Amino acid sequence: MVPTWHYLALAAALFTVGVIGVLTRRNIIIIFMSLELILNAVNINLIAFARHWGSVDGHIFAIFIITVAAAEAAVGLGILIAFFRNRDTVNADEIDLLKW
Amino acid sequence: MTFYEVTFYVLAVVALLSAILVITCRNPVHSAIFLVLTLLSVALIFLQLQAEFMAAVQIIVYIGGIMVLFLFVIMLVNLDVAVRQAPYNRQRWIAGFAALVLLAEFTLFIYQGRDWAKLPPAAAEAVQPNTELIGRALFQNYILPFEVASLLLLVAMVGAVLMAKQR
Amino acid sequence: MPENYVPILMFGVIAFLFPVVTLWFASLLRPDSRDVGFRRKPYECGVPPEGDARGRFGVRFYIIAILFVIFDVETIFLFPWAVQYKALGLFGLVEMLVFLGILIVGYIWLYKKGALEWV
Amino acid sequence: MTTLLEILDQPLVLALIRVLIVFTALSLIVAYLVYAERKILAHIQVRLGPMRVGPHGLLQPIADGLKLLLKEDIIPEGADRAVFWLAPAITVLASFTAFSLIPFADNFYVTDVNVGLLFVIAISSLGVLGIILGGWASNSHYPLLGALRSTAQLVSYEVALSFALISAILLAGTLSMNGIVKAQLQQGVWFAFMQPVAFFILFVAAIAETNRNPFDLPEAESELVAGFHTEYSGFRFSLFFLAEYAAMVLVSSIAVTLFLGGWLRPFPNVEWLGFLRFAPVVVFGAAGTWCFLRFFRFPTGREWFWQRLMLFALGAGAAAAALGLLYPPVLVASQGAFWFLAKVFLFLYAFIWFRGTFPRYRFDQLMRLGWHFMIPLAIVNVIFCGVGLVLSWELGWNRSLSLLLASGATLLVAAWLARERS
Repeated sequence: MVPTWHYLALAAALFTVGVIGVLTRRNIIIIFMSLELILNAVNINLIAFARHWGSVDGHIFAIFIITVAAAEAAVGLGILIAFFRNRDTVNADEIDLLKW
Repeated sequence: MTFYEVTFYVLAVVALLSAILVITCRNPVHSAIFLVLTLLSVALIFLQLQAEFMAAVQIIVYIGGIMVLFLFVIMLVNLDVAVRQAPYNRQRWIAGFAALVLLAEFTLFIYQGRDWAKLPPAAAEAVQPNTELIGRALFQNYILPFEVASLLLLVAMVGAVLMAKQR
Repeated sequence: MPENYVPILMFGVIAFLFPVVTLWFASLLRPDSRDVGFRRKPYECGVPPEGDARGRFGVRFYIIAILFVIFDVETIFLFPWAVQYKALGLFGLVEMLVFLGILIVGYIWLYKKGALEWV
Repeated sequence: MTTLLEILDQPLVLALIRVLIVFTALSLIVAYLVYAERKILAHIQVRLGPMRVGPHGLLQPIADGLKLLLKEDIIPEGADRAVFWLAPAITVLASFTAFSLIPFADNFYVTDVNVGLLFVIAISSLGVLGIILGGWASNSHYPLLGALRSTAQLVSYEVALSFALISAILLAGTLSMNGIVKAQLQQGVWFAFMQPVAFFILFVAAIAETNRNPFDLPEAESELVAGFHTEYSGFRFSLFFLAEYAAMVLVSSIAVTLFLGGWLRPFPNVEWLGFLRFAPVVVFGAAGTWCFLRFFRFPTGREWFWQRLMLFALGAGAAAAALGLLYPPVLVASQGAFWFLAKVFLFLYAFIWFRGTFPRYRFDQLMRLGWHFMIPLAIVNVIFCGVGLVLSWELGWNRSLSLLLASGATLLVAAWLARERS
């Protein structure tokens, strides 16, 4: 049986990769994908803990996280579409106006 | 090592490598394909952790739903311009350093928790039969979050449609 | 329990190898692709293709995809409910009526807003 | 020393053998489904269809497969080669792998898991990716637009499909595919009779999911050339083609398992209908007799020699199968698979029949039908089904009666929705 901390290590590594993606990429779509990576890392942790303690509460949390991820992707990409229609770019560092 | 342990390490390597490719590919479509690979291996890791319902949900919602949304958006916005531009922003070195600090912190935490982690994990069969247990917990102990989730979805639906619709 | 899933994985690997192996096998038999005339140009009803193929498309496709994701998540909640329905009984029905009621409110809003109309 | 029998008795080896059997049988069924479609369409239109290769064109699928293998491989300029290659592979993977969870008989399935139905949905939902990526990788206008339209159609009807499946799970109380069949055996009724509206929704959604007439918009030749696989040719095209027909078999299998009792014979609990178990003997016997009759009326002559020989061999094979089936253990063992395949073929015949008779929908009508009629109807059906079940538990009503009342109420809603549309 794989010890629980191996799962935690994998989740930590995935989380870090996601953070690097969010902080360094310019394309908002890739930034969103990195966010999904981060959420997945959290899910791995939750499921690993659920097995560790032998209860399904972690699974319930993971379901809610997936729900939130779906809502986030829908709204976030909706904003992206609206932004792209107005400014014709998908680069995060060109979004520097609060109002136009 | 048994077969299931080997599966975990193989899947972990695949997940990490494709995650790195997600954030390094220039073409968003390739990133999306590698993200699908990551999500798929995470789903198999769930399966290996006896979370069969979660594995199915991961594939249905993430790969069958959210990734389709991503690919749609990639096709809606013209990406040929994006491919030719510089993929990383100006603060990439600071950001990379910060991320490494984060990783060091994680390492420290896991190292400090090593005694706790030696506790034997509960028998994996404790979360079986998975769907029935999830149903019982979700609809008896977690009623309020469940109903709030429906509100969240309603708000997301309204918000997303308002954002995307032509004014 | 996970051993029940190994055959699915096997099937998946075989199903994935099938196109790989047949395409490789076919590459031994078939003639090479020759770049003659318009053969390798994208199809455009006989005229030379114009402009960039990966242009923009209507936002309606995107709205359909959003709605699909939202409804997909809703069905995910329905599966454990349906499996556990006998144990939950009337209580489960009331819970799901509230849940689906909120969803139906959203649906009616979409209907009134015209987001479900294609044209 | 391990003998061959011991090797064969390992669970994984056993599973591998079953996987190979199912895969091979499925490929054959898919190949001959194409042939059957051409033949049946031809007869609907008072033509003969393929007649040249083998008696009545029986070897046509093999000839077609060889032809496609030998075709020149064309990848359009500017295509993304890796993705162009990956897309058909994903589609094939998605539509074939789900068969590992379908119970073909009481004791013949590749595997059976607790969340079987969810996994079937999950695996088959991967197919959408193949369509989008294939359309995008071609770097051409028509495939991209075709892919987007195809995806929009698939995801719209997938919602209605999931809600229809949930009504069946409400009745069965389990997600395991074999468990659902056993629930129908235990309750003594196919779920199609308890949930007719859900069955109807599933049927319509299945036609839309597999891009069949009257919903074959993605590949409507008059509008979008050939849809997302316009740029695909040769064997790559045939992979998409195979996957599409395998998906047809898959949705039929899901519908049969959930609503038509899977491998159960009609009226499985009625003792005096036990003679129905001889149906496979009758079918094979009839097939053998027909082959022999054709054999004697076939034109004689040197050029017909091989065709006559093949017909004779077919007749002999069918007759031998009929005789073999008279042996009781074989008869018992073949029951499940026979009834399952019979029901699946009935479904597939309906698909082909629809293609021969219905005109095509327009795209906006299709989306409108999905979002304005099918999805609300499916949601209402789930609610009423739940209400009916609660009525039978809490008030002690007759289960079938309350479920039929629920279906009646759903039909009223359907009538109201239909009135709104026009």
